[in-house]
Amino acid sequence: MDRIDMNRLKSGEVNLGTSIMAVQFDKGVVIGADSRTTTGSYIVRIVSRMFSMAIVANIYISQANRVTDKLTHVHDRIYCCRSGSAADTQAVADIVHYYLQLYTQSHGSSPPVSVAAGVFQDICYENKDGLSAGIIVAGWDKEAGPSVYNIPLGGGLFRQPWAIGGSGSTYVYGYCDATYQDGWGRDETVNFVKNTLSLAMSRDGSSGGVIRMCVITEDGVERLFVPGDQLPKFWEGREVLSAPVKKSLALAPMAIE
Amino acid sequence: MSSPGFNFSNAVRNNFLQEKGIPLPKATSTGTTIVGCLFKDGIILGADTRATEGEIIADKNCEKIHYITESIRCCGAGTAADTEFTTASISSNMELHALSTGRAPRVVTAMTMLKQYLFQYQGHVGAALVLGGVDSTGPHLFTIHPHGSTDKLPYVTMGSGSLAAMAVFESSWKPNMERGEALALVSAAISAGIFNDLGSGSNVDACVITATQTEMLRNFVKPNERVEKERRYTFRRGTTAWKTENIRSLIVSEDITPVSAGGDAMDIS
Amino acid sequence: MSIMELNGGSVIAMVGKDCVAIASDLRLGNQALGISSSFQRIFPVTDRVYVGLPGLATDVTTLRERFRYRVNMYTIKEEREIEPETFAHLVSSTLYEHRFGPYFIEPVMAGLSKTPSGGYKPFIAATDLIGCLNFAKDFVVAGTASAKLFGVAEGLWEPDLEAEDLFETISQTLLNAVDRDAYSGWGAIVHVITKDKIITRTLKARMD
Amino acid sequence: MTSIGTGYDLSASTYSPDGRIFQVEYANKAVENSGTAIGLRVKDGVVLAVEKLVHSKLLVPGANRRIQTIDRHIGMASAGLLADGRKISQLAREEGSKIRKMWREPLTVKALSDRISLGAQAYTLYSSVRPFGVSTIFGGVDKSGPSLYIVEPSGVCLGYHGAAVGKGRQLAKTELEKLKLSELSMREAVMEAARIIYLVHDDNKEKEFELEMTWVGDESNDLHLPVPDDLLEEAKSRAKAALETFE
Amino acid sequence: MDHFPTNWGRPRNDAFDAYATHPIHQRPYNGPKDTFADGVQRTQSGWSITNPFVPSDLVYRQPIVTGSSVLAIKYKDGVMMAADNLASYGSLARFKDVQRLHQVGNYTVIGAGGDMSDFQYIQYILEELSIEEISAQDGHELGPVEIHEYMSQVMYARRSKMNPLWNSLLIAGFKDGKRFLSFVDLLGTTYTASTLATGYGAYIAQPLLRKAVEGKEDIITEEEARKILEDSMRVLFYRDARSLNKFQIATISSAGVSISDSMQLDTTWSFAEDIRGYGAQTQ
Amino acid sequence: MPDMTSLAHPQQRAFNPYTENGGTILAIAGADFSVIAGDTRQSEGYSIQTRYAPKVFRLTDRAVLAVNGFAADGNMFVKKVKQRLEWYRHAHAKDMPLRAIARLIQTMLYARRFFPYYVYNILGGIEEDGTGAVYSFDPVGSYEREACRAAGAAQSLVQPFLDNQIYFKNQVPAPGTSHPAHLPLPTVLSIVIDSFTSATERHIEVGDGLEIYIVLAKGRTLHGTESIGGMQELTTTDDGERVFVVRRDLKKD
Repeated sequence: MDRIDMNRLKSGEVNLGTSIMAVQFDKGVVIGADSRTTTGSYIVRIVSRMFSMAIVANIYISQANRVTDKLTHVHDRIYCCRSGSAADTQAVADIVHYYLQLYTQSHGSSPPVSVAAGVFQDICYENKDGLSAGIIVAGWDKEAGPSVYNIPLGGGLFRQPWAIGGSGSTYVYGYCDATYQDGWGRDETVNFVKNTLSLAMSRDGSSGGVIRMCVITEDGVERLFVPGDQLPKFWEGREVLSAPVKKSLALAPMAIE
Repeated sequence: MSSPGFNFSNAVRNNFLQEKGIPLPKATSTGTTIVGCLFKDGIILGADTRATEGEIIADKNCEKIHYITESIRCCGAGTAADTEFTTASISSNMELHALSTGRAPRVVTAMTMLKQYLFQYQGHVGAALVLGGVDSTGPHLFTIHPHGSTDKLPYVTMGSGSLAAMAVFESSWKPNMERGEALALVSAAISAGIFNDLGSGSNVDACVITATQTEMLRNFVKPNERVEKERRYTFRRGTTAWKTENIRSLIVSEDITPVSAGGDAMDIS
Repeated sequence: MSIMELNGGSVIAMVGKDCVAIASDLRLGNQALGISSSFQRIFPVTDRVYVGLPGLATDVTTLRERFRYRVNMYTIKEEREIEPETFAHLVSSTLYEHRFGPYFIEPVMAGLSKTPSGGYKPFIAATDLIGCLNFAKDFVVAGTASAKLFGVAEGLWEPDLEAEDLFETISQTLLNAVDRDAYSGWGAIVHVITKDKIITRTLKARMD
Repeated sequence: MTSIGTGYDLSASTYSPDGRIFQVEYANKAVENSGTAIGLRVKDGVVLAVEKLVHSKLLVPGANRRIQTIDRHIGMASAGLLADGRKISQLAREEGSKIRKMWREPLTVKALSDRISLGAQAYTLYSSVRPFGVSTIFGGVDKSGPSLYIVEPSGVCLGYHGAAVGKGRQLAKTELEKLKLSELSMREAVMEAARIIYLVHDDNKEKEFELEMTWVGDESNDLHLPVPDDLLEEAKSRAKAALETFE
Repeated sequence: MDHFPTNWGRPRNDAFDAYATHPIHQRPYNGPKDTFADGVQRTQSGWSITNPFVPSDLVYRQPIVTGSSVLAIKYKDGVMMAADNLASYGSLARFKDVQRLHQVGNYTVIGAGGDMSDFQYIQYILEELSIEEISAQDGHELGPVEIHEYMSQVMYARRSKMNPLWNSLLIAGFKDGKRFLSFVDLLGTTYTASTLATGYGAYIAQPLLRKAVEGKEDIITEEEARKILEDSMRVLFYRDARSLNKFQIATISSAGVSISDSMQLDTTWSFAEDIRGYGAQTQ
Repeated sequence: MPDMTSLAHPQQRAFNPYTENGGTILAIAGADFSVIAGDTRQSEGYSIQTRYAPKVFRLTDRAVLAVNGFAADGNMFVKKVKQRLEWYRHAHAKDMPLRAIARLIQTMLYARRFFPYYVYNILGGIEEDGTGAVYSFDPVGSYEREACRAAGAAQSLVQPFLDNQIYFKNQVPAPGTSHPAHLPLPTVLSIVIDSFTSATERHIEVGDGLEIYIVLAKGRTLHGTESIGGMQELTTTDDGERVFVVRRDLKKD
């Protein structure tokens, strides 16, 4: 039987149908995310008393939160962007946060980003059957400087100069490939993140709201915020295309056949 | 985290019955509108008071704002028993936590306990909560979903009437409201649930939490009192025919029967 | 078919003036087939507290014994009779313990609780099968005829009924509700609890 | 008539030895017996006008309309057998519906006239049917601007700047030829059309008539609509005045 | 009814496709499958892949390109309706310049949520109906009551053929001094009220509309009505994941029908700037 | 609200042409009158579609039909019944008698045996002999004449109450007396109102408004209920049966 085991599904779970992103530049990393959280809600009812048949679960997509902060602090200079199940990614981030505190206490120094990413990967990989989490870890450390790690569903670990994730990312791979260049400074990178996220949010129904960004450098973490009504604008379609075209009324001599 | 020690001894039998196609009966659910909102001096929580079993109203005036600590309260939606026992257990743990640390407990502590507890049960404990309170770090408001995810927001709603209530917040909420204004807004949000969502109904409960005191406004608004019936329905005594009767008296009557009467005294000589 | 309908049965409890009543039908069935017309599902807990256990018959017996054990342990430990409120919570937590493998019972409790001044106050409560308590001020119902009981009780119940009037109202409510329920009926029993006596009557009912 | 008694006029499927189809010519006779219908294709639209002869005073005014609407933007005036005209209009509307379904665009007057003429021509081929006893003027505004066509019983379909069919067509044509049609506005055309209908009406032979007039073009927002009452009245009174000076 | 149209007729769960990135018609089919299905030749309008005895159009028909909510209210002088310009393809915001309010005749506007191709078909049959009515030249004109009756019969007939038009429609009009507002959906269910909303709007906008309008239908002015709709559209944009901040408003009154140009609303996000994390996080 | 019970249940696949729109209806026959009532809420799932959608319809001056179940089927069915009655009037120049309407409804319902109208019908009115009558139908046309009947979402709440109050079920009459065969109109009206307020208390799909139709036999009066609030006469002829409607508010939560 290739029927999906319905009981394994976590129905009604809060989902971060998301656009998230992290890009490294010479002095640090810029991470960014939209703020939309959606959830499937259920209305259960008996279809028909007469036929006393199935109970139907109807689902509609609601926004559980329109101003979510998906940029999660796990250490002073290490943040993660979360996509997937809100419950799973929050639990994972909380555990990693705990481990990094432990690391700091026992080593007497801050953990490098690679360590944080490693802990994330470990949890995601070892529990791949139970978790639905796509996480981007980014930050700055003394050893490697800025770095970005991508941990997609399944728990692989990939270091990248730029990483995008979540449902909205599928719409902007082309834009990123065409736009990204090595050697950018802070401002160009921030712009790149802002534009990419804005494009993803405008096409993906599961992404939207505001853009939150963090610039993480050796000096600190700078929070940036783009309100939902000030997102960069791109082509957004014509006004409305259903108005009829007015014909011209030139009176040509009638064709005689 | 201590667990209430669930007992799975019936699980095998029940699974067997279920596999035979016999569905489990429905538990009481609070098809509910619950809300919370931040205002100038603290937090206001709100809830309707209807509990349903399917389409039947099981309880017309139940309480959905649960006690966590004196200055932290929690509204529950979802499976009624789960919200009841989850909040009770966390309330108990918060009390113990307060006793062992000797400090007034914080809202984030309750939030963390709740989310970790719910995450542990992977959504099977069906409690959707709005947690609010004021502690030494100020007022805090959270929602906690059954799977254990949390949100931190200045105004929140949950339950089947959450959309109706959220519409009210989204169109009228503003920062730093006065107490009266905020209470009116919470009551309007709950009313939107009561009158537009069939799973919610009856009265508005509210709870105002500030740094100095917690005010539980039980049945703050009662817009749905039943009108007087057109007729009286008492029956003439003797209307019901019965077959046997057994009356057990609970009065322990003691009849003291004097054993020795008058001068007929026992010979003790 | 729901598991509640395997053996059938319904219970109702009502509040009167300084009294409470609890009533149940007497049917034990195997789905549509009637097995017994004298199946007791209301049990005394203390002198003034009764509990009704509609639902799966095997769980009726199990839970009755479980409650008896727990109430006895309570009495021994505390050296006093359990109050109805306390008993309600005992029932509730016993059922919630089995949250992920429940007993198929929806208990109904009725009793008189002692007030500090030495008087008695009516108390009724019901829980669902996983122990969610419902304290009502008028009436509580459970079992296969619960919807019917709700409908009739909502129409017939009035506040401050004397014991004998309460008997009539609860009896009429129960009889008419179970007459429209295929899984309840076959006789009925009513207990009216007042401060000084318990009146138990078996009713003349339809036996079809 | 020369054909009478020769037997060549019994069927539409039979030619006479000199190459004529008498049934078609008889159909034209039916047209000639009818009140005049004219159409003017002008700068910004088309005006249709009909001299509707009233057979009986018992008829309700406005009854038995001879100008019909085919589509939002196309009207039709017929001269000849009234019922045949109705059949033509029914076919024309179906044609409009088919075109809309198939091409998702409104039909053009030319396409419509062509299709109707094919139908009319088909009715000149078989012994079992009789040719349509109507000449039809189709007028409307489409993507090529105002158009005006006549479909005759023979199936001939021709486009015109000014069209006239029915009893008074000769005089009407003469009058139409005097006009610079492509420079007229619709309002001017209404006046001219009314004047022509009043002019060609023969008071001596016919008793009553009603002037039926519709237009389609800029003035009517490209909809085929009756000429507004006030304008119609004005046109009538001016037509009557012109008639007096003409005589 | 499930008011979210892409869910109609389809088992949908985010865990099948956690990010809803597959176009809907390509999503994995989870039902039972006929072992020999792949070996059977099929034409496009042939038979079900899984059950050779069921015509495929009855099994797989479902909305693909969909519009979300339509809102409408009665006010003092007539009726007002609003809908955004978005047509979604699953979660993809695919077309952002679609008009979902359609004028029929001189007195009526019909607004549609659900499948846009079905809505275009509805526009086509209403065009046919209008032309038939015009051609009759009988002095009658189609008003909102007639359009509503026609649409309810069409929708009910199609559901009875098990081949519904996957829409929920609002019909608003003003004729002979009377306001009219009604709802028709894919099942042929109809109802009227002084405020109506389809799609997600039924859950989130309807409570606002009811509160603002119920009992005040004869007092609310055109400006107030516009404000009520705009406020509801703003909330809808905030909370509906398939909505767009670009919409049109149709006004139907004794002055006739007017459908506005697309417009945009101011939105508030400032309170979100200080929010950090989801729990204990503060930086 | 996430409801965990949905996990175990099958999800909707193919197009389902039915839904349920809540609400409840009832009818009671008196000696020379008939009362037919229904609430006016139309709902689906947890949403109120409208607070006023009539479920009770005047067919003729002596017949009133209440329909409940799937609203689209119900409205369409009433439309068709009305059409058939109109045709009958054209053919016979009189209104169809009540028992004939009842049989007609059966035929029309059974004609759709394999794609039924998902509606519960209750027909109330006055028979040709002047007595009040109530006919109740199942969705495929099985029917029966009764003295009272409730149907719809809250049927199980209302019907046993009516058994008790109209049929005096389980009530022993006082010695030397017997229960009346028919109740007077004022009593019936108050029982109807109480039935609906009770159902509103305990059933989420019942509420908003109440419409009570009263059909009176020829020459009968309203038995002192003329002054009842919100009453309106709907009779179209002046020498036969009379039809009245009473509208009341119910709770809106």
